[in-house]
Amino acid sequence: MDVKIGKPINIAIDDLTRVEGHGNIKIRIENGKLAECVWEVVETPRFFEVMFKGLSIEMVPLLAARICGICSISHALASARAIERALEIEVPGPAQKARLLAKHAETLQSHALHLFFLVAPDFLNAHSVIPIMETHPHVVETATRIRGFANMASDLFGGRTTHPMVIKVGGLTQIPRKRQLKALAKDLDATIPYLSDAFDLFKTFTMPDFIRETEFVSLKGKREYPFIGGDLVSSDGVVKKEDDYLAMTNEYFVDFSNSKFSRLSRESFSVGALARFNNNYELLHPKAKEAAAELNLKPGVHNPFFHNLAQLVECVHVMYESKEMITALIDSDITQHETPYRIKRGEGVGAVEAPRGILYHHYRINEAGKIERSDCVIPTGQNHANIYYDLHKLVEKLIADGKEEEISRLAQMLVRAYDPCISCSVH
Amino acid sequence: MKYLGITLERPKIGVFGFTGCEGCQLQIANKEETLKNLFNSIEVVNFREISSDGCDDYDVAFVEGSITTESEVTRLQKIRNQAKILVAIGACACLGGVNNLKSRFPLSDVVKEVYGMHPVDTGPVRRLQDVVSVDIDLPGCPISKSEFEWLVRNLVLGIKPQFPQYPVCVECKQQLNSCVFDMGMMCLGPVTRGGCNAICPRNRFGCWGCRGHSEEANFESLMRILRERGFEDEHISERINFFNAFNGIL
Amino acid sequence: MLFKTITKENFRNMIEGIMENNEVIGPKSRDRDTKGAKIYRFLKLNSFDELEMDYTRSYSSPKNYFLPFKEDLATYDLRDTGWEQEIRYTIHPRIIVGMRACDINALLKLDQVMLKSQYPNPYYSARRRNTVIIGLDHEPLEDCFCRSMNTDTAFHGFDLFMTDIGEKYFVAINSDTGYMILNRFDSCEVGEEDQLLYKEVRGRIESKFKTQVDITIVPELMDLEFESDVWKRWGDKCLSCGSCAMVCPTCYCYGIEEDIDLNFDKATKRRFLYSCNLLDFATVAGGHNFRPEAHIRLKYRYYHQFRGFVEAFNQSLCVGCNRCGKACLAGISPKAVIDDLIGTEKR
Amino acid sequence: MSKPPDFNRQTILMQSERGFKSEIIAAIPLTAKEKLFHIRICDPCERENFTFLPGQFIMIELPGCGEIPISISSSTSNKEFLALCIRNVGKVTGMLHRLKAGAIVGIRGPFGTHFPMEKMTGYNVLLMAGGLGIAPLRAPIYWANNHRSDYKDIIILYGAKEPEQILFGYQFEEWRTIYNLNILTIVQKADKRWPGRKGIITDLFGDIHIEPDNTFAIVCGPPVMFKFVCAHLSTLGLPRQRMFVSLERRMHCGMGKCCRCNVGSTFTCLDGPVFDYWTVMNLKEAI
Ligand SMILES: Cc1cc2nc3c(=O)[nH]c(=O)nc-3n(C[C@H](O)[C@H](O)[C@H](O)COP(=O)(O)OP(=O)(O)OC[C@H]3O[C@@H](n4cnc5c(N)ncnc54)[C@H](O)[C@@H]3O)c2cc1C
Ligand code: SF4
Ligand code: SF4
Ligand code: SF4
Repeated sequence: MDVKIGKPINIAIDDLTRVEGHGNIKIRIENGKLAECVWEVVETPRFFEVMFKGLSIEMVPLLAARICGICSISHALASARAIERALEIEVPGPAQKARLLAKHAETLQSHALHLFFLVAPDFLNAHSVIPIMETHPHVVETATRIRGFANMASDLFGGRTTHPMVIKVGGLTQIPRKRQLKALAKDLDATIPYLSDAFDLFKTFTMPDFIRETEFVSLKGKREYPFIGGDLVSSDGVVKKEDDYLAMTNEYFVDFSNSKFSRLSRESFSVGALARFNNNYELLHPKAKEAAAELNLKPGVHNPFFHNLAQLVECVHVMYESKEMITALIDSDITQHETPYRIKRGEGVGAVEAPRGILYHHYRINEAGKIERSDCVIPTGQNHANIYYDLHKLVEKLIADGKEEEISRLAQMLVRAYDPCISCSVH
Repeated sequence: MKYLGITLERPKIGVFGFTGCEGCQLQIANKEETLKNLFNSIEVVNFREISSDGCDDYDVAFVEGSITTESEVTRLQKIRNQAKILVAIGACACLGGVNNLKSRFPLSDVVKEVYGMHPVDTGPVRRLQDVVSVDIDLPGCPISKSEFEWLVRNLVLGIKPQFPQYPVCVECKQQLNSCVFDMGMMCLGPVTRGGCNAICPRNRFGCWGCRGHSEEANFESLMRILRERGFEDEHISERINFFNAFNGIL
Repeated sequence: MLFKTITKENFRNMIEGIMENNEVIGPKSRDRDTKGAKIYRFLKLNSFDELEMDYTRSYSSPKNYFLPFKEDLATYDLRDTGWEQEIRYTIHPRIIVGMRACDINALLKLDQVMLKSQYPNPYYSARRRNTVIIGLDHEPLEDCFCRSMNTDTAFHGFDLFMTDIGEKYFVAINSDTGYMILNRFDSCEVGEEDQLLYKEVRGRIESKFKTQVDITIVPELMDLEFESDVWKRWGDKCLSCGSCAMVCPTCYCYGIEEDIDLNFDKATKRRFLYSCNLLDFATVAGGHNFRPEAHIRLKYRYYHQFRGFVEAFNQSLCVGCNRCGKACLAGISPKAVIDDLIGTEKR
Repeated sequence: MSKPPDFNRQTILMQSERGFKSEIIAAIPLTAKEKLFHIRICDPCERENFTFLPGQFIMIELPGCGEIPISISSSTSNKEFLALCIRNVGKVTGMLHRLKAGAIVGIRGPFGTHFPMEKMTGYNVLLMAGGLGIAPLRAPIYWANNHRSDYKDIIILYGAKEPEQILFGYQFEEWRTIYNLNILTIVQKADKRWPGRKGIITDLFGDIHIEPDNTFAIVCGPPVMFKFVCAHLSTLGLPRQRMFVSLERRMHCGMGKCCRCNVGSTFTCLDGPVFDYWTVMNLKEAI
């Protein structure tokens, strides 16, 4: 092998594009060796934990939603769940279903946005989706259809596509009427065929070849592929209760990031679609398993670029599962949509699988129904460390392979594969 | 594009985010059905959230988020100097938004609470207009895509957009909603700028004032009404200050 | 006028029969207020069971089925320097069930403006002609003052008008369409007993009016008390939110807006119902506002209802349903304002 | 009160909702803010049938932009085109100012009442305008010229803010000499180059002789002007019913439906914009 003592390479990507929020990649290679490689989170913090302080519990889901413009439904759900657990109340069955449907709508919305608008341009040699509208109109049409359904569903179950107001402590402000559900089911039926177009597209993309052994953390499903609440599990065998999330996240500070880092059994761990897929593959909808097979995706994947494919498989899962749930709702009595509650002192944790991974909200309520303390642990926050170590390994590998010219592009793609939601992580 | 014989220019636009949730930027990319037409009538030259193409030659800047650090001030001033028209989008940019809730506590306590001894750069929450001059406020949390498109159409035609001066109630009644007051809930609709089609009351949820106050809103009367209906001041104040839309009323 | 009776069972068949091929609008409820009472609105019915014949008062009047809150007046295809305009007034036939006498009288008042004036409104006219109205009597609520406004009974302006006489409805027929509809389903001639029952019900209804508003000298008072501080007092409460006009069965002020699509090749001219209580109702070029203050706008609404319309048509525009009074959070109701103006309310 | 010309039902629908496609054939800048538009109804037949009386207005529409009321300021006998003098104040007027000859706009009308020129036969006519108020006066001026022998003395008093804002100044000489009218102008503010009078319009009363028993007055301008001018005229002994003013209100339909122009119990678009001053005095909040 030629030993190249090349020029020093300095890669500084300020404000990485096509991700949510502000983050920088800095890579310095000197004498053919990696001298510096950081994933800098420069987003300005908003201090949500302070903002919650002293607020009435009824405002919490509303404020929590504003943590993130993409996964606002997850934040609303996690916070509502935390409060409900603190008050020790159960949400009525139909409302639980409707909440999960809202969750699914968001997953679909978010995954499709990421896959088609943020990721696909990398594989189609474009800067953004705008030229793709001309060059690959069917890609955009597929995205439009899938997201169109997702938007309709979140309008229906959340009140609007971003920052839902329907999700409230105790349940929902209202539940869609059967006529609306039927219309939604019809739209879903018309949308499902577009999935195969999406698959045809992604089958033509080759994910970069890169593996780093990783610990994956997610909710642990019992009978269903998990999205809202339950035990926590890691692929290294750690299992914990929802309330014990701090033992799962172990946040710490690093000096180049405004977001905290996390670790569990190893230096870092990963959450998100791939983690859910790896940890709960058996519980996927049969159609989703078929889809995974089509992509040659099996549980135990340790290539972070495969996050993208796991997202696609989850799209299949949520669409088929939504279909079944909508049908079930139409066939059942759905008048009950909220549980009345009495304010009391308490403390609760809510864990929810946001599109980008497991999300925790934790509140302590005083007897007047005001928030005393709050804590939110964001999926991207948990991923930062993993991104950081992945980047190191990726750059080292590319140097070893003599592919320095690829570093910038692949480094960006790697970060993007995690679909980071940076402003959310620096909430 | 031509309109009655006048050639219409496609304005070059840039979209920028400051301290906020990026939900407003997302709305612009959302509802793809009209995206193609949207990009036919404007030229997006800088939109980090969806595009890697970035240049600084824009006429119209859409700016999301509030301003909380000095480096943001400098960045915003640069944008202001470049843009012919600067549009503040969303409650954070127009009003300070929910970010302002942190201002209830001293800044040093705020940092200590979340970051301990870890140093972070932060400052008081400012609206865009506290820092630079703003030409248009596009309200909402988040903004609505249809209103954004309406604004774009106005910009392309070269018309100064006229936002509703009336409160949310007008549109709420037009949706045939039951007034949430009748159902025992609080609502800021009577003093909040309309234009959102009363989306919250439509979902059986009182308005929280995300669009800022309506022109010449009658706060005294509303306060009387709220108190008469048994809402406590503490509760009212929480609601009124949520989006920082009604400074100084309670 | 012709009268018949129809059993409740047959009435159901009738509505279901109509529903098969037509859009049927009727009172429906979804929400309940804090006291547990239902809140009704006029909406499209998908089945007979959704129709609530014992409804009290709809929150908003069915006016919007004749004067929609928003309505496209014309569309344009724009090209180069010019355009082609398209106007359509075609409207599908529609049946409204359960309209009250006051609401029917409200339509008659709107007819004066929209049909019988110098420039008839073709959009309204199309809707009015293609709507079959089936009215329904009810016992007055606490605050109904239609009696005072002389609108508690309807003698025309509907196709069928029904009064619940127990097992059956007593039906007044006022149009050929109404006659044909009724004839297609089993109806009976009016028997002696029916007539007695009808008289009894009418009598009961009439005896139950509690609220009275004396409007005999109100038109004059509107001028005489134009500068009165009564207006200021009520105006200070007014939220200028336009709710009163939106729910009112007769308020018809509107505005026009034009819009263009993102491709700049199609345009629409749209009418939207407005309210004279809204701040910018009377602003003109140069920013001058003829009615800049809430109390002046509030006064104007009353002025138009109780004075201007009287001058033009010899009747008040108000029909006494008190929807605006109910909808107004600040508690401004015609009864209270007029009493105050006359001086009967304790100051 | 005079009614606008009668149409049969068909034309009412046509005119009230559909309007006429019309071409801008000229857009002539008058001052920094005002332009004079010559607009020709496209269809020759419709053009031929379009008649109006002095003081009436039309609704002019730019599809997709908006529709606004504008007084007609051309001669009733001009069958070629309508002249509209429009000040750029906002959305529609601003867009109009950008349009070039050849653009097609829509017009509906004519609407409203007119100055009762027929009643003035045998009288002196005093026309008074402030600023843009001269726009609706051009039609009566042309009318008076066309029927010059019907009227005795015709005097125009015109007040503007500054000399640069005087509208139609280029026509004054023609009006004076050929039309045989007396026209006096006054401006509020001017530098030395202005040879004429400085002051407000009522100052001009000293320069003319008014025979109260023998005169009709027409007053157009901002509402404050009505008050002063009409009060002054009545102290001179002119009956209020012989003074005519044109009111401005917000209008969306021109047909007495939108209520935006409602003053008291009267619709400015149907019963106005031209009112005699006695009526105006009896209208609540008219001025
Ligand atoms: C009978 C009549 C005759 C008129 N004749 C002339 C004329 O000859 N020449 C001329 O330049 N102007 C005339 N005007 C005034 C003209 O109608 C307004 O300048 C025009 O409507 C402003 O429209 P815009 O879209 O440019 O303004 P906008 O951008 O809509 O708004 C600017 C201002 O105009 C007001 N406005 C909006 N719509 C109307 C409306 N329909 N009527 C009145 N004010 C409105 C708004 O409240 C705002 O304060 C006349 C008005 C009336 C009622
Ligand atoms: S205004 Fe609301 S949606 Fe927009 S950025 Fe701020 S929090 Fe997000
Ligand atoms: S719900 Fe709110 S916005 Fe709607 S009418 Fe009532 S007060 Fe107004
Ligand atoms: S109803 Fe109120 S809170 Fe809701 S979107 Fe409208 S203005 Fe915002």
